[in-house]
Amino acid sequence: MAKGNKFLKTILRDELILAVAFVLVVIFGSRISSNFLDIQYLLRSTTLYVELGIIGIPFTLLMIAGEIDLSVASTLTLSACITTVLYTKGVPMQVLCVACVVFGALLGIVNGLLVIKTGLSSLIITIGTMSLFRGLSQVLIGDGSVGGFPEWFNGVDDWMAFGVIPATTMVFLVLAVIFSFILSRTYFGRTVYAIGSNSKVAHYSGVAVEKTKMLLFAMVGAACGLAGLFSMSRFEMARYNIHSDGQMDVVVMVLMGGTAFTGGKGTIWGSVIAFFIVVMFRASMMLANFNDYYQKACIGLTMILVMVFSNIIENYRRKNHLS
Amino acid sequence: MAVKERMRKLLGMQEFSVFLVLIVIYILVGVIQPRWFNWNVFNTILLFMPYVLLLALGEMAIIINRNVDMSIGAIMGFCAVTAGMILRANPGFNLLLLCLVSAAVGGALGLINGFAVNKLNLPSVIVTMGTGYIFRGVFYIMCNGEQIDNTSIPRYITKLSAFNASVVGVPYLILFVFAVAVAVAVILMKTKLGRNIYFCGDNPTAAGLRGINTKRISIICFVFAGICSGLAALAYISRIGYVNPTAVGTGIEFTVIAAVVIGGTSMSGGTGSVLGTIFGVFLLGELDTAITIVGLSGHWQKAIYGLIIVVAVIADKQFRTRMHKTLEEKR
Amino acid sequence: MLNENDGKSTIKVENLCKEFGKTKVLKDVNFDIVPGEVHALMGENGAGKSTLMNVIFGVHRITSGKIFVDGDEVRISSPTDARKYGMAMIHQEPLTFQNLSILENIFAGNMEHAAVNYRTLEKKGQEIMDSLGIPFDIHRKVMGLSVADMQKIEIANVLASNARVIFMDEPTASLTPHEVNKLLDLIRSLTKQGKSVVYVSHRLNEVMEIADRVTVLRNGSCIGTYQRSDLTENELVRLMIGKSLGEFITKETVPIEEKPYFEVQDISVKGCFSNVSFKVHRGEIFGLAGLVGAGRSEIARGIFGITPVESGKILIDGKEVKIKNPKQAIANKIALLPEDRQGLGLLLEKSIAFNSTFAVPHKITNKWGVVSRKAEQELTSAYAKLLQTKCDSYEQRVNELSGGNQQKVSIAKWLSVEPDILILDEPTRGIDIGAKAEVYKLISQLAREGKCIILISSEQAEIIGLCDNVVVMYEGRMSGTLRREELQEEKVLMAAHNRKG
Amino acid sequence: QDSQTSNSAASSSKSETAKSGSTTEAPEKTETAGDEKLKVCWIPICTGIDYFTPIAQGIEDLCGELGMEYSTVAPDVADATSQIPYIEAQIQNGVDILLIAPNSPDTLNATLQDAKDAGVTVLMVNDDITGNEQYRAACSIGCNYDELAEVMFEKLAADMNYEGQYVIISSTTDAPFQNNQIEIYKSMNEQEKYKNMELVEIMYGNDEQNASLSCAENAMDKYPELKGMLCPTTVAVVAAAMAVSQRGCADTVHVQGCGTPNQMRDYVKDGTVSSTTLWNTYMEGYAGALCGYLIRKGEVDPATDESFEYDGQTYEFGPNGTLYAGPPLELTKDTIDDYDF
Ligand SMILES: Nc1ncnc2c1ncn2[C@@H]1O[C@H](COP(=O)(O)OP(=O)(O)OP(=O)(O)O)[C@@H](O)[C@H]1O
Ligand SMILES: Nc1ncnc2c1ncn2[C@@H]1O[C@H](COP(=O)(O)OP(=O)(O)OP(=O)(O)O)[C@@H](O)[C@H]1O
Ligand SMILES: [Mg+2]
Ligand SMILES: [Mg+2]
Repeated sequence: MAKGNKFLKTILRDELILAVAFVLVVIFGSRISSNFLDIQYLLRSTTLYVELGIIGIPFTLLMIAGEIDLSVASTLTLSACITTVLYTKGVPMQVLCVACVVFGALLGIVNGLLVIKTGLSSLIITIGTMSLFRGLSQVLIGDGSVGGFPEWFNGVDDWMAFGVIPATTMVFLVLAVIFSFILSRTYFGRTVYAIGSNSKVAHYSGVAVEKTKMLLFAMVGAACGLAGLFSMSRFEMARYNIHSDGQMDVVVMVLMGGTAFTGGKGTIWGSVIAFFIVVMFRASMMLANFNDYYQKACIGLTMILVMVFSNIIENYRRKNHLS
Repeated sequence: MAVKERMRKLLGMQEFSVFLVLIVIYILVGVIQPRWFNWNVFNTILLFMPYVLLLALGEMAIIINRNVDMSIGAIMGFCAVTAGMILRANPGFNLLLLCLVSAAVGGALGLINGFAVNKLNLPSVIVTMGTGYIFRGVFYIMCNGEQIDNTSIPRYITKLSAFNASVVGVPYLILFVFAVAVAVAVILMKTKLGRNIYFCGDNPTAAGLRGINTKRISIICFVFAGICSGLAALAYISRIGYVNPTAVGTGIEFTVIAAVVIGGTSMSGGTGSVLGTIFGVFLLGELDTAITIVGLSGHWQKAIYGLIIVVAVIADKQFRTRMHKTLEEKR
Repeated sequence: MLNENDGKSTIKVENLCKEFGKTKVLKDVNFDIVPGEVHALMGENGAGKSTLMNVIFGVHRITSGKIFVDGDEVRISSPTDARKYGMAMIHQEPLTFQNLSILENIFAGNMEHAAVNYRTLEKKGQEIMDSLGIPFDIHRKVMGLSVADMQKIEIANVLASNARVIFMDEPTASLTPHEVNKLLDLIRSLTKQGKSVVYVSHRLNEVMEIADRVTVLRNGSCIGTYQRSDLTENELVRLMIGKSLGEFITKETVPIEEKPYFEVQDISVKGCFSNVSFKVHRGEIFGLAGLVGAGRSEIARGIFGITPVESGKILIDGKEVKIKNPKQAIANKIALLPEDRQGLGLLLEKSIAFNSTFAVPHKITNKWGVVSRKAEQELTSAYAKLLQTKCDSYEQRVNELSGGNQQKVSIAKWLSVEPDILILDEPTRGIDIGAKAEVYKLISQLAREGKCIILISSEQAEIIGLCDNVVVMYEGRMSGTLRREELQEEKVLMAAHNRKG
Repeated sequence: QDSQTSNSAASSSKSETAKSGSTTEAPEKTETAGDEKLKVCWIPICTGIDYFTPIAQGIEDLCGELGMEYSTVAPDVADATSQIPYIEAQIQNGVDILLIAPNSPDTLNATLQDAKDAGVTVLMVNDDITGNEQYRAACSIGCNYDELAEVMFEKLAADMNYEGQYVIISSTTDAPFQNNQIEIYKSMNEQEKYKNMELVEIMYGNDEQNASLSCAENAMDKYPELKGMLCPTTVAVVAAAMAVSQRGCADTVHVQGCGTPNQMRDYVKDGTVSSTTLWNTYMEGYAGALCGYLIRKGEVDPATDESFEYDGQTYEFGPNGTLYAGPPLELTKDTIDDYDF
């Protein structure tokens, strides 16, 4: 009995549903397109979305802490645009590679300051900065695209780690490992959960709530900067309207991954699996010539179903004290 | 003394801060570009409002109730495509009937949201984001991705938003929308249902213990938002003159939420008024028009837009906290 | 004597049982209400009074048993149903709608008609407010009102509903004697109209004054229902506690150092408390008494840096310390057990281990901040053993524990800080008699270990039984200082109501 | 998918839907792909723009004639980069001929390089990737756009009888087609003949209906003397026409621009606009696909050949491999009903 419980405990996690969903999506994909089951292609397709995936990782922490940042896509774009402008001004790209991440972090801090100092809901503040940052990028480089980066910089999505895994995807996975360690094994991770589930308790326990939130906003910003760098390299140029709906994809990824919108609950691996689910959907349905609409509808449906099922599991666990 | 009292009441109104911002901007723009003070310009601003305001009214009810609906744009699109296809199939379709159909469809979709949120106990953001995608997919299949041309939209609908067609100097559509707004205001302020929406939003547990059926109220809110989106669809058709399945209502949620929150509705529920929302929408319309009128390079539009949203929200918050402090001292 | 007024009883419950998870909170309770009576529910903290009311009112589902309204059995699955049957309830913690006006708070859930007519409501509402003596403008927002005022508004709300049966769970907890009398008059006029009131209060004098019948609960089981006239206060106490409290509270005299270890010198926080000074010695149990809302928790929050003190000095071992936030407080070996364990003390969704080690990162992490499961488990089990916390495993979620055990986890969390100064705010609120006894033992033991204990409690018995020195608060001011030898029930009450003896 | 392939004429659209609207059909397409059958894919800027319908029709018809396998797919937002994943997917699907309506002149470069490496024949249709021609084999556009600009400007001038203020309502500031048009308008404005006309402002509606609409309205508010609006984009011209008709000032403010027949029909007929100008979009697609086929078969090389023949018709290459589908097409009260797209 107790043994059975132990077993159930170990397998009945939110990630279970996601894993199942993932398998189903792969099967679905192979059914609708014969060209789908080609690891090379699948790995390549990850590079088309991995920038948002990278943002999604610290974003998971931010949402667990009960905040949200809808300006991520714009932050990505703005830091990329600033970098590009500086490059055209003659700053060496080696320097800018670092600078871009820093710009992102700074923009993240701007969001953090606005949210924390005003005590307003981050949802509404970042709706504002979403179009503010996007607008500033447009002001910076206009409607056109600016490129002409050095050869070594372009095409990061074609670099392969171990000859097979695209470099950007590798970065994504490495970040996932690091952050999931931070979240699950360090005290910092615990404070993140604590802030999300009840920031008062966290404060009473001596956690510097505002500092932590600030740090999280900065992390998300930095990730946006890195993602911006990757997009620049992949598109071999920067423009103000790349990833124009990106924040949605990030939010979907994190929510599908089982992170509670109200905070206090969620895991990195959830988000990672969710990311691959989305990629698989898109990759397969593109091959079968389905337009965005069908892809989004499927993703939306999956998201809801995943939530429903993990609710069911949750209740089952509650009932049988398997938490 | 009595004057002072009245002043304090006025300042006490949560709408006041928005109104202030709104007036200041109006005057500023007028200083830069004198043609701004002009009836046509004013109408242009108003014409920004119709479908945004209708959407905002629905979203407001939901936010007051401590939920968010990210699918209103999709619902509007759904209804617009439906209405468009009806009109294409049988020209000269009765307008009133069309309103009912569109509202009904919207309401039905809202009901789906309401059930998903309250019966499956899922957070409204996730549900509506998901259903939003699904609704889009469905109506895209319905119209097979084809645009409903303006040839299929009868003039008696487009005329509603026309200047010359109106005897009162303001397009009829505007009047209609404001009529709806008034109706909503009455419902929210003067009916048990309306007040219950506030109670549930302000403090769900308390509302439950007071014997209010919180789930029912919440579902009603979603249905109501759906109906508003249905009407918004017609306003959209009348204003734009044709329906493009890919363009209709995409990403409008954020504009609407921004308008609602700027209008003084707090995301944490329990507060919000129709008047405030009208101001909020008007403010955005004002910005929209002002930026082109002033001849600001198109590049600046987004930036300014975002900046104002941030500033407006913060200003409003500051105002509010000061209010709260005065109340605390009065206790 | 229960069946005495059978037949005409408005509400009647038979063999009612209620379990929260594993803890049995109500055991075969029988209880009935007849028209026009005031029926007092008496019992220790945690006896099950609120739960009994909540179950009848449909807040919690009954585990087993029957509920009758006007003689026929009914299922009450939500307050909505309860309201339909003509019940209304004043809850222990005031439930207010912060963003809405007093008027609307009064009529929340009480609007008969679909269309709201504010004129009539205003008239009715104003009358009720006058009868309760609520001084504010009826259109004022509730936000920022004091807990006491919120309590009154809650009472007003119940009066506005034309219910036949009104449950009142400690309605007077935060009221001044004057206001209490107003309320008692109102209750009398209600009963004259044939309405019945179920009345819960920890103040015996009120009960003896107003009640017609008294039902006594002890540890969730019904001891019996008695005519008020058949009882004296002392009999009632004995019925409630089984034995006199003294036998639970084990106060041992421990040597108290001469030199004060912890000292505050007229500290103030605007709008909460002003010019509070006291000294606490190692080994001393220092009491902060007063009515709910007197500002005692605020003082605790002030010392602990939640709402840092704005003026005055805090000294530890003679040296002044600046405490701007809880982190610094903890660094200074100060710990605060908050009064609201569910809202401020514990992360209900997290495990016992998580909670009990959360305040002491340095004890469970290596220098890179990585948590060592081993250290965590050891620390947790150490304190769980010390406090005899009952649980399946240390990975169990806290919200699955009984109130008492939750409180123990919360205490463990703060003991693990190994504080020199331990502030306990209502440490026994809502935990049952057994758990209480253990807490009392623990407190004395900690004192023996030479800690400074600051005890905030609304229960006279605790204050009188445990404390060496007591400061009594009244509306944020010190209204009396009592030493152990002069500690008496009425002295404390006097000071708490700010009346000189 | 296949939304563009169905003819938007209400009558035939049903049958079309039946033929290509069903989503289950897509897989078979790719699974039962015979090697000898050439695969053609058409990727417009984004879904839901009826302007592209006849282009798709032309391509599909040609594919029918030459027994090639036709498919189409498109993103839902007109983002500079949103076509990229679709192109990548088509490479994976092993299409032979890729016809793309580019969304911007340079954002596709990296992806097009991949396509080239994968041996796909890439052609631009409806617009060229000016400055990056090396990434495509050839390009098929509606007509000589310089000529188009001259025609449109002359027509507006005639409406305004060669005097007064006018505005230009364009899409975005970096749209190559529109910018080229605007340059030519400006240079013509220099000429003696048009010296009394004054370009007061260039507005950008980002090809959004609402934005274009308020551009038009604001133009009229801002310049009470305004006599003309020139709109080198289908979205803006409809918006302008609508604004004018709603203000009821069609006789004072004249609208010219390139609009699709179905969009402009009412306004042309009720005299809101004297006429609208476009080009033979059907041929645009047809010729593009044909050229792609011949290049694939190695029968034509745009780099060397001046022209090529196909069933009795000659198709002439312009500068660096550009095909013109025909002369500009003027749609007036009398001619507009001959077209349906
Ligand atoms: N939601 C709950 N989950 C678990 N246990 C609970 C819950 N609510 C109450 N209890 C437990 O039930 C017992 C009775 O609680 P109850 O609130 O009825 O006591 P009470 O008589 O009202 O005490 P007080 O005088 O402090 O209000 C307590 O031991 C408490 O810990
Ligand atoms: N959430 C709140 N909003 C407004 N005023 C509050 C709030 N909480 C407490 N107060 C006020 O602060 C003052 C002190 O409250 P506090 O909780 O310290 O009382 P207390 O003496 O600790 O009573 P107890 O600890 O028994 O609840 C009271 O006037 C109370 O009304
Ligand atoms: Mg109680
Ligand atoms: Mg307290």
